[in-house]
Amino acid sequence: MNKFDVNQLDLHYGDTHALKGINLPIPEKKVTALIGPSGCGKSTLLRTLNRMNDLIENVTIKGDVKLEGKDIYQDRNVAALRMKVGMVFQKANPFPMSIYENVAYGLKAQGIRNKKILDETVETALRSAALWDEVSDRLNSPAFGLSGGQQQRLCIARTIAIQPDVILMDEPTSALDPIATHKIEELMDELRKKFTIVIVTHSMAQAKRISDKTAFFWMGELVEHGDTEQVFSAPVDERTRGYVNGDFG
Amino acid sequence: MNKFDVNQLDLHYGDTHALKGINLPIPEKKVTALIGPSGCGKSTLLRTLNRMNDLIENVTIKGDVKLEGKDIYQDRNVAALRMKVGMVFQKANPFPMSIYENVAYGLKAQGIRNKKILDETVETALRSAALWDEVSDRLNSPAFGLSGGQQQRLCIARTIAIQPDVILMDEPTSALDPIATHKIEELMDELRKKFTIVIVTHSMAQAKRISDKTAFFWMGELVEHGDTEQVFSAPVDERTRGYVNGDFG
Amino acid sequence: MRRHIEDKIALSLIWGGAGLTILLLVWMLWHILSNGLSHVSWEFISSAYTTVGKTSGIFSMIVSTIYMVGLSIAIAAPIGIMTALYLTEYAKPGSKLVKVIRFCTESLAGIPSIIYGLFGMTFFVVTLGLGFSILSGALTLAILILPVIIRTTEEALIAVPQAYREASYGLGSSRIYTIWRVVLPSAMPGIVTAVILSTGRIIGESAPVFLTAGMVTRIPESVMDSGRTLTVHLYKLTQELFTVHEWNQAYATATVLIVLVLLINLMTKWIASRFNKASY
Amino acid sequence: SNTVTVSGSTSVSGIMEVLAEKYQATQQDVVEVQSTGSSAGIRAAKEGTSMIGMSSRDVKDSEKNEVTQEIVMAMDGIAVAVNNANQVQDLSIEQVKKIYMGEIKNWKEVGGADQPIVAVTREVGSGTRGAFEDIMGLTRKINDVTVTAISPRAQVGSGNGAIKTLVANNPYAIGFISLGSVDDSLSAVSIEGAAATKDNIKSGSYGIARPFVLLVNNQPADEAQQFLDFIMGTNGQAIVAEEGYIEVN
Amino acid sequence: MNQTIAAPAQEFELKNSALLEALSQSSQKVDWVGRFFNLLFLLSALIGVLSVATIGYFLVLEGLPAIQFAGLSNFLLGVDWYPPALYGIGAMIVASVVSALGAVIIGVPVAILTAIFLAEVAPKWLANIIRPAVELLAGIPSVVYGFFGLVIIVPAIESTFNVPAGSTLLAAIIVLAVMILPTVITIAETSIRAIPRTYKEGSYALGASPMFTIFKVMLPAARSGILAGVVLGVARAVGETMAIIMVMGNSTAMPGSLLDSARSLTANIALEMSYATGIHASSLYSTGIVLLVFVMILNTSLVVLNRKRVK
Ligand SMILES: Nc1ncnc2c1ncn2[C@@H]1O[C@H](COP(=O)(O)OP(=O)(O)OP(=O)(O)O)[C@@H](O)[C@H]1O
Ligand SMILES: Nc1ncnc2c1ncn2[C@@H]1O[C@H](COP(=O)(O)OP(=O)(O)OP(=O)(O)O)[C@@H](O)[C@H]1O
Ligand SMILES: [Mg+2]
Ligand SMILES: [Mg+2]
Ligand SMILES: O=P([O-])([O-])[O-]
Repeated sequence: MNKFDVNQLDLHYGDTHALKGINLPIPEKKVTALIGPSGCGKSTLLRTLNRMNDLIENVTIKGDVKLEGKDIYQDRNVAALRMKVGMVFQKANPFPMSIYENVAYGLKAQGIRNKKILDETVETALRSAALWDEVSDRLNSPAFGLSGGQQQRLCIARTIAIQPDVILMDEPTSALDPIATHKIEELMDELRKKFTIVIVTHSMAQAKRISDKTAFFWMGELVEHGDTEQVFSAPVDERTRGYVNGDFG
Repeated sequence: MNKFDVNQLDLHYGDTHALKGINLPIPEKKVTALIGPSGCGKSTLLRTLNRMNDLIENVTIKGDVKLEGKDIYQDRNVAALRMKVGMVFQKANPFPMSIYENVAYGLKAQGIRNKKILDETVETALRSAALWDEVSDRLNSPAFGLSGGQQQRLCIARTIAIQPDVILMDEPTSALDPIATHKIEELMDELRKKFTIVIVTHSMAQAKRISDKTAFFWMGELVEHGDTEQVFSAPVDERTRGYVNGDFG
Repeated sequence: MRRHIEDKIALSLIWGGAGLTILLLVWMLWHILSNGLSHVSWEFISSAYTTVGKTSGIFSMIVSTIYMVGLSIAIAAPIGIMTALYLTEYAKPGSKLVKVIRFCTESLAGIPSIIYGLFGMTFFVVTLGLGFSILSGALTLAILILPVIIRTTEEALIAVPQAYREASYGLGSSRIYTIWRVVLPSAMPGIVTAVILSTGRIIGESAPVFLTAGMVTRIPESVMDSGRTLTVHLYKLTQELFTVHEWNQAYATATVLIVLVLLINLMTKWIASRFNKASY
Repeated sequence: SNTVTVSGSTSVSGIMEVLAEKYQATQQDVVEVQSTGSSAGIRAAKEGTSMIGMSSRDVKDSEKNEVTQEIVMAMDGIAVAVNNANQVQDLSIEQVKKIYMGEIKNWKEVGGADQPIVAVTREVGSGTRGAFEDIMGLTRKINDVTVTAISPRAQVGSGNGAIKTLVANNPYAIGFISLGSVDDSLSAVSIEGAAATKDNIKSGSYGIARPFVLLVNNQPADEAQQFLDFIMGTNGQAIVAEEGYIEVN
Repeated sequence: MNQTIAAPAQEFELKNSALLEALSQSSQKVDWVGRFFNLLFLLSALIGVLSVATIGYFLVLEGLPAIQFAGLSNFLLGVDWYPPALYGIGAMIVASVVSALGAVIIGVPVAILTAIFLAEVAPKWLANIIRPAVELLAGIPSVVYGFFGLVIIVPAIESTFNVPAGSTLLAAIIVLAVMILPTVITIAETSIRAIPRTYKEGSYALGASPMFTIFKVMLPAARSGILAGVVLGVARAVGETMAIIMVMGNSTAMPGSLLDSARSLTANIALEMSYATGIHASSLYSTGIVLLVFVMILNTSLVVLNRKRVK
């Protein structure tokens, strides 16, 4: 079953036509990778999935994005959507608070004050993000004291804590060193069992390593999508072939 | 003959050990690519070659960098060094002036006022940067009106205008779309005939396409360097192999 | 070579300009402090001002100044901060309403302070019948500092990394929760700076103050009483400089004002740095 | 305790502050004195913003109304003062008038050194200036309206204090101030041979004098009436005399 | 490495049902709180608008009678200030313009050079001493500047130029020039520092000297910020009242030279405000209107200038 169905999606930033008639199904509990050269619209598409583009001025969107069959742009409750569709950003962006507060943030924002629920959820989330062992003894120290890779896992934990179905990731490892990147990729391998994951990456190698499905974008168009295997080994479109062969980009 | 010889170079940013005992010869009139995962020290090494790191506080440098046999850190005339070793940055950074003024800038900085010399040099530089045909009719309009790729070529023209021997490029195409990238790569193919080029790139494909020599960095160390062919097809070090095979990074 | 000479000239101009500034600065501070410091005593600061008696201290002026600062800030800070929040967090940038609000706050910033005095005297003192009082003065000054608070707070809010907001919204938080938990704490140093800058402004004003709050030298007992701030006092003194005693008072009052401004500046820095540390 | 609000003439303020301090020492009520100028004091009393208005000149017919009464609390001379360094000791009314009209510009024309004259005046609307102009005939008619004849080149100081400062510090200056505020920082010249003293004013030989008028409501508040009683009583009038003004009755 | 990852699959079967319930409840609510704050903040924002409207309304209401009485051109161009008969503020307009202009001509170049010094030339330790001192100067009440002018500048002018009275336009110009220094320095320095490092790097990479870089790239790039500082400085100079009253002599005649006494628009208001009634009082409000229009013209013209140059 598809988690998302993107239909004939057009997106403009003012006069810039950033997404052109995108049609993309995103299957449940799979990892879908969005790849393509810089500026092709990967991040833009990702951010339409939890309506993060609402925060930007002058964005006009046509077409529709269905989450479990319901158009997310019809439903007025954006907060509920965003709780269901969590997001992890390129640069780890923990809040300037303690580790504990970071993870509990999303729950507290919903008015949950029950200490027991909070404690449990924080622990579960940190365990699921493979961070618990490293931070359990300093939950009350500032999140900024963590290394880049730990911060990124903290951001994942924070997202998991609000019990989403989908996790969107925008180049989550591009600012990390290889070892930290490896840890995150291992983690994603665990998460895919429970969550639908959509990841933007500039690294074709990473897409190959971690994704089930790959979608290739080119200057606002979705050129090709399908099983990762197939996109990389037997691309249909010439541009895809050029890109995955390293002729450009 | 080698243009540069980097010997036992150590560089610290405060406490961060960013370059660790680097030994690297850079041959004349060849394209040398510096590759490696994020934060490994590529940009740092590049910027030691024209002493751009002098602008940053708290940098300590040990070892030496020889340009044509002479240690550039002994010579006090940094301006002369920088005229000999031009630089193009990741994000095109034209000055807020007209196209003409941008290209003439370096000459004027040397006190050259002769209109004829300036005119000629500007034209030659723009031609060499494959930009003349596109801008010859609007030399006096602001450089900001150009597209990203044109701006980057303008920056190359600006550098060529001061007649350098070496051109350093720090990810010059990473902010450009594939078509603009292609144009710059074509241009570099022309430039290699006259200049020594050192380029930092995050794209292995690009390194393969354009460079004669490749140096692979890993967390501040120079792991391996040699002919591009050899580094990609038969890497000696395990880390290099992992990286070029896309096992990480 | 020619460039070399031009460089030398440019460099000497820069040193010259800076030198002149420093000279003026040191001269002015030295002149006032050297003449004033010796006349600043505990008695001068803590005793009342009398025409008849022996003491001519500035205690009541200090009290009036504190009243004026406290009340003006209490009125302007919440309004200013909420306005800034509206402009940065709620309103659609570029909408007509925002343009109107921005135009108005910017106009407020451009209005010379004497006009505030004129307005305050007509509107608060007479039309609203508040009389010459700390309240009239504080209301007038509150409008006067509103743009400072709005603009500085706005800058602080804009400087809050967008990543925090995105992260917070990404977790399904509401706008007000995001503001309260993430945006305001991060902007706090800027907001504190705004408040302290305004404090300086209030302390420094004279015309709009005595046109609305009067210049009675008594310690005000309520906000409906008139009062004389330190700066107004200095102005009054400078208008009556004939005995050595009055000269000394003027220098001493100027010294106190300079020290006060110095303290305010140091406090701004200290608070900003503390907050920077506190926000990890 | 109750507050008595008093505002107006800067000339009257001097003595009023002394009266207020002495009065407050004897009982509960407090007195607020604002020195805003005569016209403002008259207006404040009429509008009821102050309980007592002070004027250092006669209240004009146009300023009178039915609800307020005038009380003359003292008489005061206006001293014509020059710098202590100035040898000129005596001036005629005509000379003073010409100086202020800008017709006499050098001290030697009135028997002083060959030095320019700097005429200093109070601001338009000041009671002192009003009385001075009336007595000295320093008025003229423009469009049937009486206006000042004092030269627009005269420097203007706000309040007796400002004039004193200017005259005390400028050897060329001449100014006019309330006789009660004259001290040895400057010297009052005699007019038509008569020194500016209380006795000469009482006898009428020094003619530049005016009343200090208090303007109050016909039915003043109790606290205001009490204060008025104090001023007009023996104690109050003794203070008036003590401070160098001429007591009434 | 795999041990570090707990078994999330299992943990998540235990999805906290209380939590899920709480979450689903909270997402149903109508956002009354949000609407309330939206309205509250909007109302606050409107207070500024209301203030401007009220000030404008009162100024016009109070000021119009005098302009009607005197006639607009007589009011603006007349040089005779004889209330209650003639209301001409021509001389005061000249005094305000000349004093502010003079202050800018002297103060701004010095301020910009100092800003460059602080941002680019001075060694760090020195800049760290001077900067707070400049900030201190920015916070000092203008009355203190006036006081300084009164006791130092005015006598100095008397002796230097051998004039009978030192309270002159020149004294005001000097005091104002010193007064606007800190404002312009602080803003100019901030905007020079705000220039992207890439400009400097680009210039150095072409072998340009630091001076050439500063004057050819940095200053032009910082222009709009510097202009903003100048506008603020000019506004401060035009709007200054008490310091000017203390040093400019306040005579109403048209000044013939910089060594004449003069009265600014602001001083005119402050001096006669307390005394005035009727048309005279109204004329001071109209003086205020003129002052305001003046400041507004200044602001917009510099904004326009700025926009044009940037293009
Ligand atoms: N906020 C915005 N306003 C205007 N244009 C934008 C905005 N964000 C992105 N764009 C433009 O939309 C296009 C797609 O941008 P997007 O960020 O989605 O690219 P991307 O594929 O994520 O690139 P990258 O690999 O560099 O992150 C680009 O041309 C970009 O310049
Ligand atoms: N100005 C600086 N101050 C302190 N540390 C720095 C500075 N610049 C770089 N570093 C650190 O030095 C190391 C090498 O940085 P460098 O910019 O050379 O990496 P890079 O290989 O160019 O990476 P990227 O691909 O992200 O550009 C990194 O750890 C970086 O954090
Ligand atoms: Mg992106
Ligand atoms: Mg780099
Ligand atoms: O202040 P006056 O007494 O001159 O009105």
